Amino acid sequence: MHQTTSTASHPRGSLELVRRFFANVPLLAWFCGALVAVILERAVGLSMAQSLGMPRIPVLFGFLVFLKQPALIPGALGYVLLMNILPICITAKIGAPVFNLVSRILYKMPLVVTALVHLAVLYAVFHFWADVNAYRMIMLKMMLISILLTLSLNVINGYMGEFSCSHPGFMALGAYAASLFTVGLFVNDQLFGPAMMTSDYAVVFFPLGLFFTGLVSALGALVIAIPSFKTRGDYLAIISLAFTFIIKSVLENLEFLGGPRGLSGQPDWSSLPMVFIIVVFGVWVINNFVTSTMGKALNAVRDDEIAAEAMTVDTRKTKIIAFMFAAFWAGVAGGLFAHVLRFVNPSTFGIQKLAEVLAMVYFGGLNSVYGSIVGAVSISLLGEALRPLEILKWIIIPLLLILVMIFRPRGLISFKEFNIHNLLKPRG
Amino acid sequence: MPLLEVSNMSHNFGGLRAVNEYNLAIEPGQIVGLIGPNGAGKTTVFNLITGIYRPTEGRIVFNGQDVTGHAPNRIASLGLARTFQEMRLWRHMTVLEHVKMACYSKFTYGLAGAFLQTPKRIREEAEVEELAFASLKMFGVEQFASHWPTDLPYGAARRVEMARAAVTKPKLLFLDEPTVGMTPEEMLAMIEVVRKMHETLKPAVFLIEHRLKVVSELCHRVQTLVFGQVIAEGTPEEIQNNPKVIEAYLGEEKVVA
Amino acid sequence: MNLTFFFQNVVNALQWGSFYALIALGYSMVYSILMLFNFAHGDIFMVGTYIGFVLTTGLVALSAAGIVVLPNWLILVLTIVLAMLFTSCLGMLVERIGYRPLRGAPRASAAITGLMIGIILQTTVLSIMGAQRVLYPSLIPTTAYTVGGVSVTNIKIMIVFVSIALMIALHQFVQHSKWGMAMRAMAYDYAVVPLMGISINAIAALTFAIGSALAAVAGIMYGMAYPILDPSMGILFGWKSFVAAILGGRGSIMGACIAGFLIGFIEIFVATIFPSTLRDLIAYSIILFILVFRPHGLFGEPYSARLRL
Amino acid sequence: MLLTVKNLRVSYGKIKALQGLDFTIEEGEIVTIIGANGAGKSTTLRSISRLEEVEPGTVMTFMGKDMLTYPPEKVVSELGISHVPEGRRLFGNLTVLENLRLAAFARKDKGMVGRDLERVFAIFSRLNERKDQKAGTLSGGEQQMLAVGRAFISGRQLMLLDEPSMGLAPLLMKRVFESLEEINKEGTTILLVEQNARMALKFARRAYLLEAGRLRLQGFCSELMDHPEIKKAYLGG
Amino acid sequence: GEKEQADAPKKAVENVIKIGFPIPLTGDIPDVGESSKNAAEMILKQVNEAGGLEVGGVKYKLQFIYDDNESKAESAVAATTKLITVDEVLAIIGPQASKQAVPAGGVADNYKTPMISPWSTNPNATLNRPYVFRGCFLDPFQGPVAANFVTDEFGATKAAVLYDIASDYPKGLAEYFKKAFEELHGPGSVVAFETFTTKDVDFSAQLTNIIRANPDVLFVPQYYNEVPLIVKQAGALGWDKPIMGSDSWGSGDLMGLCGDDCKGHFFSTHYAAAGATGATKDFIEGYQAVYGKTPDDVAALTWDSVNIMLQAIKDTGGLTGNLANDREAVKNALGAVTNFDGITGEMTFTPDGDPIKCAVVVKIDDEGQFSFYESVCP
Ligand SMILES: Nc1ncnc2c1ncn2[C@@H]1O[C@H](COP(=O)(O)OP(=O)(O)OP(=O)(O)O)[C@@H](O)[C@H]1O
Ligand SMILES: Nc1ncnc2c1ncn2[C@@H]1O[C@H](COP(=O)(O)OP(=O)(O)OP(=O)(O)O)[C@@H](O)[C@H]1O
Ligand SMILES: [Mg+2]
Ligand SMILES: [Mg+2]
Repeated sequence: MHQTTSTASHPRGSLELVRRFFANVPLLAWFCGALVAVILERAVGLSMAQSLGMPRIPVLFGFLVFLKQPALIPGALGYVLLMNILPICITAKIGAPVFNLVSRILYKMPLVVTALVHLAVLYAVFHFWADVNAYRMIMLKMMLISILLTLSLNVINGYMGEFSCSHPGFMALGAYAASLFTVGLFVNDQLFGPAMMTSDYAVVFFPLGLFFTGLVSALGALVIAIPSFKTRGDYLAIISLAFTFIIKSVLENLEFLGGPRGLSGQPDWSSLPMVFIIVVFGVWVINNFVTSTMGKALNAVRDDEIAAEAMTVDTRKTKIIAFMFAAFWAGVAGGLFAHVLRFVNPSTFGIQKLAEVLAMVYFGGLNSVYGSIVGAVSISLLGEALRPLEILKWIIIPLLLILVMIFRPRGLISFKEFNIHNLLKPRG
Repeated sequence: MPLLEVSNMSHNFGGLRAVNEYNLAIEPGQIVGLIGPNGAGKTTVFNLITGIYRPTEGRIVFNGQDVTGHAPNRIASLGLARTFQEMRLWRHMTVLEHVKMACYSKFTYGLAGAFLQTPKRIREEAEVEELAFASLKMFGVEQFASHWPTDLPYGAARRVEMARAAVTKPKLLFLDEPTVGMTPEEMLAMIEVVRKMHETLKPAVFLIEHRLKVVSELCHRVQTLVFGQVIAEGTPEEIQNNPKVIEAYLGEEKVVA
Repeated sequence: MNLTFFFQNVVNALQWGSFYALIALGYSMVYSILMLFNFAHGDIFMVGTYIGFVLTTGLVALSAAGIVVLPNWLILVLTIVLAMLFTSCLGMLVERIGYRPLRGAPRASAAITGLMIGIILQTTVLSIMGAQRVLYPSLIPTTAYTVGGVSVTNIKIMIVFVSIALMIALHQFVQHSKWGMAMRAMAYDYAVVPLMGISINAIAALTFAIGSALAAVAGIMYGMAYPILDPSMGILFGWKSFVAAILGGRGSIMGACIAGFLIGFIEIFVATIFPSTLRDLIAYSIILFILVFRPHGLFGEPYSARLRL
Repeated sequence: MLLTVKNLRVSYGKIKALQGLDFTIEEGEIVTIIGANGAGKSTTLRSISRLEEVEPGTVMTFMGKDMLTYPPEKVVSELGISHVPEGRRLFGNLTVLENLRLAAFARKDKGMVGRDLERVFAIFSRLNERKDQKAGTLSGGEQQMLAVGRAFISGRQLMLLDEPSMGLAPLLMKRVFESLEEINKEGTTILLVEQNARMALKFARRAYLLEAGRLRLQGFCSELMDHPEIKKAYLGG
Repeated sequence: GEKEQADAPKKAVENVIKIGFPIPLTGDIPDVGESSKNAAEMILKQVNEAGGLEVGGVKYKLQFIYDDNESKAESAVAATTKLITVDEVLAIIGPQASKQAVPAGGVADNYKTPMISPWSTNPNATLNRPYVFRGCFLDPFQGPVAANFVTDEFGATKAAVLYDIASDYPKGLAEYFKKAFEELHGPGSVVAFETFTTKDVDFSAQLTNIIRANPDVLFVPQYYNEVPLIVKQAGALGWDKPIMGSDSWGSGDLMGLCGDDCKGHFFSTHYAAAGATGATKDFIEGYQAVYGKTPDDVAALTWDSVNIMLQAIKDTGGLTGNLANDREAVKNALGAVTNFDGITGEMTFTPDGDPIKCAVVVKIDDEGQFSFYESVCP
């Protein structure tokens, strides 16, 4: 017993050293460091890659290279070190005093301003990173969308503690509703005829459309919310599973939506800024909700419904709001998803999708906004990075998840609140 | 007019008549005790009045309003708070959040406030937080505000439960065996806590206890329930000397402490 | 609807439902005792089928080569016994590796683990057997009998009979044997089971062994009725038996079995009466409605946990 | 010595619940461990039942056998140590009778089980009336009787009782203690954990006082009863 | 060896043609991916062993990059994007199933990269996408072929159809068959139009309905792995009339899975394996020799699609090394291919990128061989 603790303390010790070394680095510095790194990559990435023996910039932090061309591993590692890790760390550490100063000034301003500045830098990082390659772009969009999806499922499965299997259904509702809106109104298309409106104002219409899309999903959520008054747990899981299958079957039967063939021809409106803004807004709203007492009522209902009722919590209202709210964002995510793929069909929204979101939620951590972000990002990155392994990937990812479940049954980062103030504050 | 009036309430579990023709009237500010052997139906009476079970027969009027068969949260928002025999704290909420949660019906910021950081929400959350702290202080557990209930000592957890019930300044407070599992010392402290709370907030209290010491120290009036039926009602002294009570509950020799 | 046609569909539904019932039995066994969603069950069933396939093919080949000449019925019996054995070992292994470390964890975590174990099993079979389908060798020649216009095969009769017999046997076991009693106790509160002198690990392993052995039987029956196997065939059955086990009611083995048959009947009759495109839509709507109006399943007990005393 | 415990240490993560207890129990004795909430009383019982992993250095022998080599179920079935856990922990989905039957799961002497069942029903006649009711729907007091009855059947060498008086009405409490006395007379050694120190001290022969995971006092009950510290903190003045 | 490898890519950069295959190696239809890969690997080996592909007098080594699309639309999009923008392939072969081919086609068209989906029948895959082609004939052609055949051959006036509603290909084909048959015999002549869902294994309810409707023939446009179950179950329920299938029956595995039950039935397809001659025969034999089984329709169509793509590359007359120009040239060359002589028939692309090719009707004879019965050309 003593031995294990002493061996375990060694890596923790060095990690602790690293942590302490960077203790005075505020978030802004990290973001700016990343910005420097991506800009540097744009400027000299290609020549750097070539001088390290690679034909082009490694897109996924070298992962694809590691798995496909072992001979290039040293090059890829060197690239990641020189182009990603070092610029970030050096900028962050050296610039820390300056960034702390800026942070301090920002911190005195209203939170909105501070947050917007950080987000703007973050967006710039994303933009430059993804701009290098279209593959990065599509991955990034998918990743952002899965954050929204995961977080919305976490509202039900984590915060309210139900095992809901209805998310593919909500997502399908959103994906189809949004497609119907854009394809029907803005696109010349065989199914719905010529465009009724011009797409000049996509920036306005698309978010608006997504809002209605979300409402459609939210209405669909009533099918599950109402039975949830009387039943919980396993039975509700089945009700929600049935919901998913019903939605899928309805879509297969609706000829005017393309039936099993699906619907294509969505305009290319899920641009990076659009996805970024909507996802950030969604995360902000969900975070607001779960930190309010009204949102905490979900936890109360989960942990002890009787006690919640006895403490004046309106459990029915709480459940309805939770389901509709989660469905709303799942629907929005579905709408974005449909416009990234520019194609939807019913079989996308089946058991496989369910397993995927469930994995993201439980991997990342229940009852935690952080957790959902970590879960969505790591599972989608892993899924993409391990693609070259083909079948082996489907052993590695499940094994990883099993290990996480065994050692952290509630996920990597569970029951941890997202504290914006703490995050944005200067550190020295 | 009594604050709470229960008339002819009965309840069956399947074939078992757990509560039979039960009557009760509590005046504002009064402390009423309910004693009786295990399985007499005391907790069931609580659950019936607070709306967790719906009575098979009978009528419950609280604060002039018929609440028979109403949902628990509606009854609670009218000003009836309670604690539970086995503590029912929420596992993954901090102590402060527990107490804030009990003010759920006080929030008026609506969905807009829940989703967006409206000024109204920020103000209301802050107000309630203050209330919550005050309540925690009254029960002497404010130092645990950011703890999770699983980290609390037993006595503190019981007090948190009471702080949670009392934060809304209820008109009527139900306490189900507040001193169960306590050492005599802790029990005495608890009696003081309840007394102090009663002096400040002046709620009516309805209290289940097995410890006669608690009952006789606190209660103005005591009911004895046996097999779902009230067999005696009166002041603590009367009850302790009532032969029926002695036979069914106390045992032949008097147990005082 | 004319009568022959109706009875033909009843026969069809009985056979189809008996698979749901059989697989739901094994699922429900684990589910109602360890209270965990064993999402790997469908894939254990799949592995059971493949084990049956390998055994039968092997034994038939041995026979054909004249090394050990066995009559077909003996091959069948041997296959069943050995497949049950191997599959229950697999089940116990899954329990040991995937679920035992998660005993104290939330049930949903175990569900995720199950899901992942399922994927691993599937991937493993896929990489061993290859992507192409395999044909389950037929040991008993299918004979079709026609009774009053209704066509029944010997295999159908056998399957229905086996599943009903297993259901009764299992129900008796769980309700009346001391092992069954221990299992039910474990379902309620596993942590104090050792205080009764009962080993938790033994009961959990036994539960998985029985559940998986049932899956093997189901797999072999399946192979005989629908002889084309592919590694992903377990998914659908896994989820359907999940539905059946819960529709039947928490903790009710009988309920799971009956719900399995019910789902079979719903699917067959919906496909018969309505345009078959609407089958899933209507079938799942019916299931949804049943659960809305019987929130605790067909035979489940209402939440007694509503009030802890 | 029936049970000898030396240097018992248990911790939950960082919390050191027990920090080196030494105590003994003689055959046929009634011994009680008293102490405030969270002192570690339940933990002590749980480690005797092997439900809690003890830290290295702990020695526990029962009738000369090293207990640490036994898994929890064998402690019951082979050593005959039964345990009435805190909070009763009945199998709520089983009937009263099934709960009792289950307690006999690993017993070798099947013939005697019937007699013991009758004995339980004789001691707690209330249980006899509710034989086929699900244990989960019994009232608190009824549940406590069943829990004691269950332990009575599962092991008869040493019975560990964790706060049997919790939530019991005075009359019933007396009834339960009377029956425990009877059980003890029939040869079962009893280790009782109680918060109700007055009751416990009256009932037991010897007592240990536990405070924050350490033994504070020990001795015969008759002496401890007059100990000023105990009087003040545990007997209510 | 390591040093060589590290140097290799640089030197070879000019002399390699890369083609990307976003195919389903895991997920719902791994067998489809496997067949595609098998066929592609055969070509790769052949061409590279012969020193490479000669384009405009220069020999190019072929490099095929397979990326798993997991049978998911979103993965197909990601994989195709990766192949085009990261691996910088010249052209794409795949994805196979429509639910991946439709969105992936969008990507290919966006990046102006020629793509052939060997197996997708959904019109949307190629519609208004000049860079996207397909290798198989479309439902509007095959449906009437089957309808005409059953009318002429069996004198059928009433037909039944059983198909998978959740799958693109069977559904389209079933509908076109129905349309064609009802044009011939009047509305209502398709007396039973029954469906099931992907992965179903029990068809007894549908077959009972079909048998009750008493049609003359049953049309089953399903995959070879579902056909045996359907045929066997139909037999057990007393069906003894002919069953007509589609090109998706055409796999060597069919008989292995179906045994005697499938003998005597017919299906329309691209080529008849029994008695095949020339290139077709070579392909079948070569495939059998390497993989130990007869190729299925996916393999055959992939084979043709790759070859037609290589043909188009050759037809460009020379690659410039500028990827965008080369892709454009290949696309133009693909559109200009006429009467390409593939093993699945002669192919010419319509302006939409769909092939015009002939179909054959094959009978499964008593030896279990797919023997030529008749040929139908558009
Ligand atoms: N949900 C239920 N279903 C069936 N019977 C129940 C249920 N809840 C309680 N009972 C029965 O009703 C009777 C009264 O129980 P109750 O919990 O009200 O007793 P109590 O007076 O609070 O006892 P204690 O002091 O032991 O807590 C008991 O006999 C109990 O078995
Ligand atoms: N499962 C556990 N995890 C973490 N800490 C625990 C656990 N169980 C007990 N503890 C801690 O160990 C200490 C001793 O607990 P124990 O339950 O043995 O006390 P006790 O004397 O029986 O108290 P009570 O009178 O409340 O039953 C306490 O501080 C408690 O918080
Ligand atoms: Mg009670
Ligand atoms: Mg204790």
